[in-house]
Amino acid sequence: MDTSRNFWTFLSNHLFSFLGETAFMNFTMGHVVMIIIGLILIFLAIAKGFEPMLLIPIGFGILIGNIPFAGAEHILSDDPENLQIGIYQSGSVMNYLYFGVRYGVYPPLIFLGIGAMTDFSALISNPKLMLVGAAAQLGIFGAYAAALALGFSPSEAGAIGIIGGADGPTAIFVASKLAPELVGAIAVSAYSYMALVPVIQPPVMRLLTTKKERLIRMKPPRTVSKLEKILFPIIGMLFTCFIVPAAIPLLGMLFFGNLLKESTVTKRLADTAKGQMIDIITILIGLTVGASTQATTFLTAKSVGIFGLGACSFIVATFGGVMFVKIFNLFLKEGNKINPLIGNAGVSAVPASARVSQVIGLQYDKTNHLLMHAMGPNVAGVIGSAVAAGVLLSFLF
Amino acid sequence: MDTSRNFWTFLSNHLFSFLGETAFMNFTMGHVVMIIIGLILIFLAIAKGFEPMLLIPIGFGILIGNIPFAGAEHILSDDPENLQIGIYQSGSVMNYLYFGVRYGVYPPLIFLGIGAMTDFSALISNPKLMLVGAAAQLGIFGAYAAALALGFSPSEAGAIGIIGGADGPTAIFVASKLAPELVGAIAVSAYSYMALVPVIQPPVMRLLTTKKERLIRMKPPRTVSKLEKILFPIIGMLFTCFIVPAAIPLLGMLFFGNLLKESTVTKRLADTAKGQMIDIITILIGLTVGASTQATTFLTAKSVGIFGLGACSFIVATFGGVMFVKIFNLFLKEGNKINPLIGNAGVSAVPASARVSQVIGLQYDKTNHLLMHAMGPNVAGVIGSAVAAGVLLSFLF
Amino acid sequence: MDTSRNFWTFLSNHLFSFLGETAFMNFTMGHVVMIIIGLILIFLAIAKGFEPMLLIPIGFGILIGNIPFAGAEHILSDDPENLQIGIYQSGSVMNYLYFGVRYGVYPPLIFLGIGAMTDFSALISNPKLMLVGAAAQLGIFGAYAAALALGFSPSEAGAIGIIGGADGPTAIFVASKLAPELVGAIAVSAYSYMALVPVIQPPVMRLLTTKKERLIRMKPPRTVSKLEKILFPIIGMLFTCFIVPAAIPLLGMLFFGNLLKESTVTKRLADTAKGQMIDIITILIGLTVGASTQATTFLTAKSVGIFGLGACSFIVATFGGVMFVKIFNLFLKEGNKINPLIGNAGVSAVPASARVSQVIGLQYDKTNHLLMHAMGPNVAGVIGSAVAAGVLLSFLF
Amino acid sequence: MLSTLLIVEAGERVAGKSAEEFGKMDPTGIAMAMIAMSIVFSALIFLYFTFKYIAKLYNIDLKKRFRKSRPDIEHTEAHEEISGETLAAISLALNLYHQQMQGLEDAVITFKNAAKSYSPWSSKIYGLRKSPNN
Amino acid sequence: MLSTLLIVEAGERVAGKSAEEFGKMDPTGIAMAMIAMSIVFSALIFLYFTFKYIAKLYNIDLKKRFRKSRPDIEHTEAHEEISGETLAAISLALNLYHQQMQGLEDAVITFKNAAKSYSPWSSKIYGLRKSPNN
Amino acid sequence: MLSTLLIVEAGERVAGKSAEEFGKMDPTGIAMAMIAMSIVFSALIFLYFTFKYIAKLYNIDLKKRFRKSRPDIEHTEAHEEISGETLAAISLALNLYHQQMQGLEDAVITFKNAAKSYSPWSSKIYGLRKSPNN
Ligand code: NA
Ligand code: NA
Ligand code: NA
Repeated sequence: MDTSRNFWTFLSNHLFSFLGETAFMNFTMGHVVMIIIGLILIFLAIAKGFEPMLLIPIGFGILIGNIPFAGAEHILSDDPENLQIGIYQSGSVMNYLYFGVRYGVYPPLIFLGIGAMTDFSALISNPKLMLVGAAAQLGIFGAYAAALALGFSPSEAGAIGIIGGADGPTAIFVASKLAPELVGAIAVSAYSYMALVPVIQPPVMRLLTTKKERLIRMKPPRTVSKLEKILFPIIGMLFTCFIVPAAIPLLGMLFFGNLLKESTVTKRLADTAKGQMIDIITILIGLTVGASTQATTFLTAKSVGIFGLGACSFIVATFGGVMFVKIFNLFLKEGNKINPLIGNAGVSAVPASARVSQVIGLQYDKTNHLLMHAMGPNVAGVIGSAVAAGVLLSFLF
Repeated sequence: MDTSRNFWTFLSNHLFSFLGETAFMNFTMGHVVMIIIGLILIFLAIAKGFEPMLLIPIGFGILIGNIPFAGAEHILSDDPENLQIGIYQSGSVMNYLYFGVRYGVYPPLIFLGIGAMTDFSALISNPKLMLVGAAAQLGIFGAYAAALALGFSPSEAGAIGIIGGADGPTAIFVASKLAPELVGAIAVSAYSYMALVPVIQPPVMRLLTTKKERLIRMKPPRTVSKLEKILFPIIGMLFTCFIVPAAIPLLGMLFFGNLLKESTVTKRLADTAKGQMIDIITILIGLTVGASTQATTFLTAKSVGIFGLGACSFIVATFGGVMFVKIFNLFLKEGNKINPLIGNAGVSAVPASARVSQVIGLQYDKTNHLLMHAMGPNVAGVIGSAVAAGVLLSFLF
Repeated sequence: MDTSRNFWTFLSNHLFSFLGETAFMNFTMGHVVMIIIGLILIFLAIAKGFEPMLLIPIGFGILIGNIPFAGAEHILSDDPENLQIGIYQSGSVMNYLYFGVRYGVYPPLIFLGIGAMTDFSALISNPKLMLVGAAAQLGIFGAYAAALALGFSPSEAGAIGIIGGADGPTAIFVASKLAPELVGAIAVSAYSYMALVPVIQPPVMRLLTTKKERLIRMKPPRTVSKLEKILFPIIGMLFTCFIVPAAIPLLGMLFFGNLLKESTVTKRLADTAKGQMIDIITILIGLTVGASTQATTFLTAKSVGIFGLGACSFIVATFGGVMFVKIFNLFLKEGNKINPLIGNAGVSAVPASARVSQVIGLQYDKTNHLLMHAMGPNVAGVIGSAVAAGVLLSFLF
Repeated sequence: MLSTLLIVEAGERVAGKSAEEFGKMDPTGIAMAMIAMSIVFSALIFLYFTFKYIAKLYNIDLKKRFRKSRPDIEHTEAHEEISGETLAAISLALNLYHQQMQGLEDAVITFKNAAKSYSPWSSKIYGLRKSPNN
Repeated sequence: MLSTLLIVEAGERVAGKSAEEFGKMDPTGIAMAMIAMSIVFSALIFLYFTFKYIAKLYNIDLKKRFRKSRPDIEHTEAHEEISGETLAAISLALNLYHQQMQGLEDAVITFKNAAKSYSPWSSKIYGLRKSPNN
Repeated sequence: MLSTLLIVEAGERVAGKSAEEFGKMDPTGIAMAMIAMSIVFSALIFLYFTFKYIAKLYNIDLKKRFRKSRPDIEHTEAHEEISGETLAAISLALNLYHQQMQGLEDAVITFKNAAKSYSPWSSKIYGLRKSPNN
């Protein structure tokens, strides 16, 4: 009878202690906020079609990362209280998968796939558009300066600035080196604004251009030979990496992927790089970046600052691209002038910002197709922001 | 001449020492037994079509792991006698690949793929079938109690009990945490009995049901909307993980994969998750689990006990599922009653146990198709056993 | 004003220090040579179609590995000057990816894919051709002896000798164990000569054979049953690994892949193993092997020696294969004799050396198709060189 | 010297202690079974009620709103509205169809294996693509 | 005991020092912007001139040589010589076409999902292939 | 601080010692060649005899039993029973056929590359799916 009583005490004790360990007993307002953010991202992805390949993994990752279980603070490998569940707990699956984010392994592998799916023809046929891709990187350094002014440390400011490069993997790569604790906030911010490019850019473009400028017609791009396409990744890699060696991990992989594609003799490797390989990395990077936004580490004034700076960086980047075209046009002969409506495309949200150019262009002249021309600065922006990332790492890492 | 003599001595010495190191000179009865087991698994997979995706990698892994080379006991990384061949020798390829089993990394990745290939419609359309999936988990705790009675430690008993969950990856995941040295025996046992579901379940089902019960006709399931399918993984993950946070690695991945599928906007990610990604993990997990059954560590009384308990757990699980339906029916109105022949399907060997329901059902009424209804408890069992795994880990890890 | 002056000084100082860190300021003649070698490999792959799946990754890897950035010598993980760019700098992406080469993880995974794509029928139908595949391994030990004579240490000689096995992954595997610092040179040498098989072998074959021998007609191979094809990987693995356990990592994986293929019930696993899985590993192994040929470590007298020995090993291997057939023929009845023009095919550059047999055979008799017969020694050579690798590791590791 | 990941035998989590305690208090495993089964049930009952409720809610309210905003999806759903009996029948028909297809598929595979470029004659990825005289 | 990878908290690179110094000298970020933008521009100007030059060189010289040695490739290029205007038009046409295709594709997928062997009825890879009486 | 995998330079296996000893006793490499070649040969001779024997055994005994139990498989084999000469001829035919197919395949690929949804115009996976006014 005594034993039986002990048994029921034991039973209820354990049941209650289990209940005490459920997430219901441990959640805070912060977790609620984060879960709502995760749900919003998933909603935007499904209902609005915004960047679903990234917002769904990130959004669901946020949900997973914000299940508020007891003992999340026990993160060391030999801590007996470490239940190996949370992303910061060593020995947990999420922690193993997060390795690729924390140490910057995934972004270069994504660049490999991007290289294998990018066609640089538009850029090769009109290489001066490369400079527009350079100009749009002003957003990065604008955000860097603004972040310094807001009191972020130089390392953090560099990691935040890179949001202006409009490149998720680049942002994650730089942040993992300069400010690993901000990776989550920076990645979520970068992807959110990339999704909002069609909302952010048009007013800036209209503000900065005259009606006459918007009607500029550009020469059709010339045809690009196979040899040029093969030489581009080789020369592109050598030149950019000679100038900015710190960009090797990103640009080396980008141009390697592109050579796999353009050589045509390694088609099956290019297909895998831009297919299942990038898919696997996309799943893992999105999920773990999302899960790293644990309410306790994520919901800070810094995160709010990062979101504000992100918006600012995209506006400055658009400004930089459009204004550069206007100034550049002063030096170009009539007939060679560039329509400043493709300046925004230097913000390398491929192909979103190029589509914005096309849409705005058609609003003023229904026969003036800018898409083809805008692809040039668009892919140049990918190169430009990787170079900028290299510069930041050279000075700040 | 002296040198030449030395040379021949050296030659024969080395040749003999090499022969002494061959497997012929080191094998024991145990190795023979294990190799025969491996061959039987391969035979069953090819000739009988039993679970070939798993029995062939496991079977061939058993062969590889039981080549009895000399020096297998030198396992440390800085041991000069460590030839880096065996799965337990650090530095060997097999040891690197075994990492994913030993530290529970592979099972959640397999759950990701399973999520991406599972259709929860049957469950959503008739959610009360979820409870049948819960009831069948009785097998887990029945086997846990039996294992304790046989003298296994509580950790080991937990790892053995999970065989009753009828889920290979779950079993490997739990065993890797609670009793890593039993992973091989538990995995081989789990997969063997999953292959034998159509042999084990029918007699139990017939024994527990009356003829009248077997003829119960169930209402056709209603159609499920896309919105419900999208909400299911989101709500399912939040609710189950809030209650059992220790199940996050399994359930988080399962429902994440399912959202990738049901959102329809991330089709390419879902395709890779349920395609090449799960294939790669399946190859690696099967091969290394097989190879970990080295005769010296595998052929013990414990392994025999595990096999006995495995059979017992499947019988108890079937009992739990069928009896629960019978009791549940007492509370249901006429017309809403559940055919107890789908109770066995809570044993989540998908879709094997659901097929057993269909086959037995047809034996008593040739027009009573139970397959569709049985899929509900079947996929509920996947969720249920992951929840049970979480509970075991909460208490025993 | 003072501040402004400071500012400009700071600006120009940093710009100059940045310029000092560019590759333009750090490159040497060695880097130029290596970059030219990389470009030549890429050219051969694209323009001549030589081994593009390997020469393009290796060639581009050489380019990436020879961007001469400042600070490459800071390789430790806690060194603040370690910028995590170079392949030897811990923490860099390339260093993480290089792990699979440095510790021999990639080659067995490639063997898995090769097994899944190899058809051993030609060998099963005429098993005595297996001996030809054994004879061609003489090249390995010829090169070993020559390397010893040139002053290489026994470990290095073993790693160099394996070039004669004509198997890229085997060479990388053995070199990673015996002489990791030579992996790059050995891999580049192995793949280069494999590409040159059609140039190296014909003169040796013509020199060693008489006109009468070249006209020998062989019996058509018999049909092979499915059962034999299934038994081959199982028995093949058991026998070869029992004799040479050190070959388990390579032969275990090779025959495992083959069983996945021949069992036919695991078609989707075989498809992934020989598809996306081998593609991913091929991309990573090629790129990192290439990048490991940093001018400072690669351009040495040793590398030159390795290239010389590589050529020699292919000639000796061809000699071994052809001469063995000639001697073997002395013991064979008329009608069963082997055409010595398939002796070269023991050099397992599949299917290049078998094609050489076919081409040379047709030059002497336009109706004597040797391709089918040459595939036997060709795939036997894959097994033979893996066995030889095991022997080298047994004695030298 | 290249760097390497240090493989050690130390540093593992000290597990099993809570298991021992639990085992001492519950030597028969009955407490475990009772606690665990009630948790498993409560988790799934939770889900059961949610989806029971959602189904009702959805039929009343959300469905209409959803229909307005996303007519295309509703269109697809219309196609899906097939009775369960029919579905069961279809499922069996598909089952049979698969078995036939399997046969056909094998035949196709046989041909493909013979015809595709990645088998015997070019079975190793580092095979030459061209030989000089061929 | 099995071995394990030692997870430690030590051994990380001491970063951030150069960043601090840089920040001290350039508190506003203007120097960074000027240096960095000039580097970004010089890298891309470099590429710009190279490909401007290559295009000319190629038109004059390499193209002809290349044409001689690899007639097959040139043949392909001939097909590619379509004016940019046409390309832009085609690109839009393709865009529209995709939207239609997307619809078709969805239909096809729906059918495939129903028909292929790897969905509901065999959704788990370790599902049985055959049950004894079925 | 997050945890990290400790990268160290210690802990590597002390290799090369047995190699040195072996080299000392066999400075010319002749012993290695003799021992190793005899092992390589014995491994492959082993396989040779096994499959020579299996072929005979199979023709006499197993084949018939196998035929009874699995008629479907035998059926497939029946299709395979083509003489070696024919096979060689077919292999060459296939070789030629491939070269033609390669051409066709390239054409198909060219079209697909132009038409499929994952090329220039949506080349980055994080491209927008819809822009508001488009
Ligand atoms: Na960018
Ligand atoms: Na289960
Ligand atoms: Na070989």
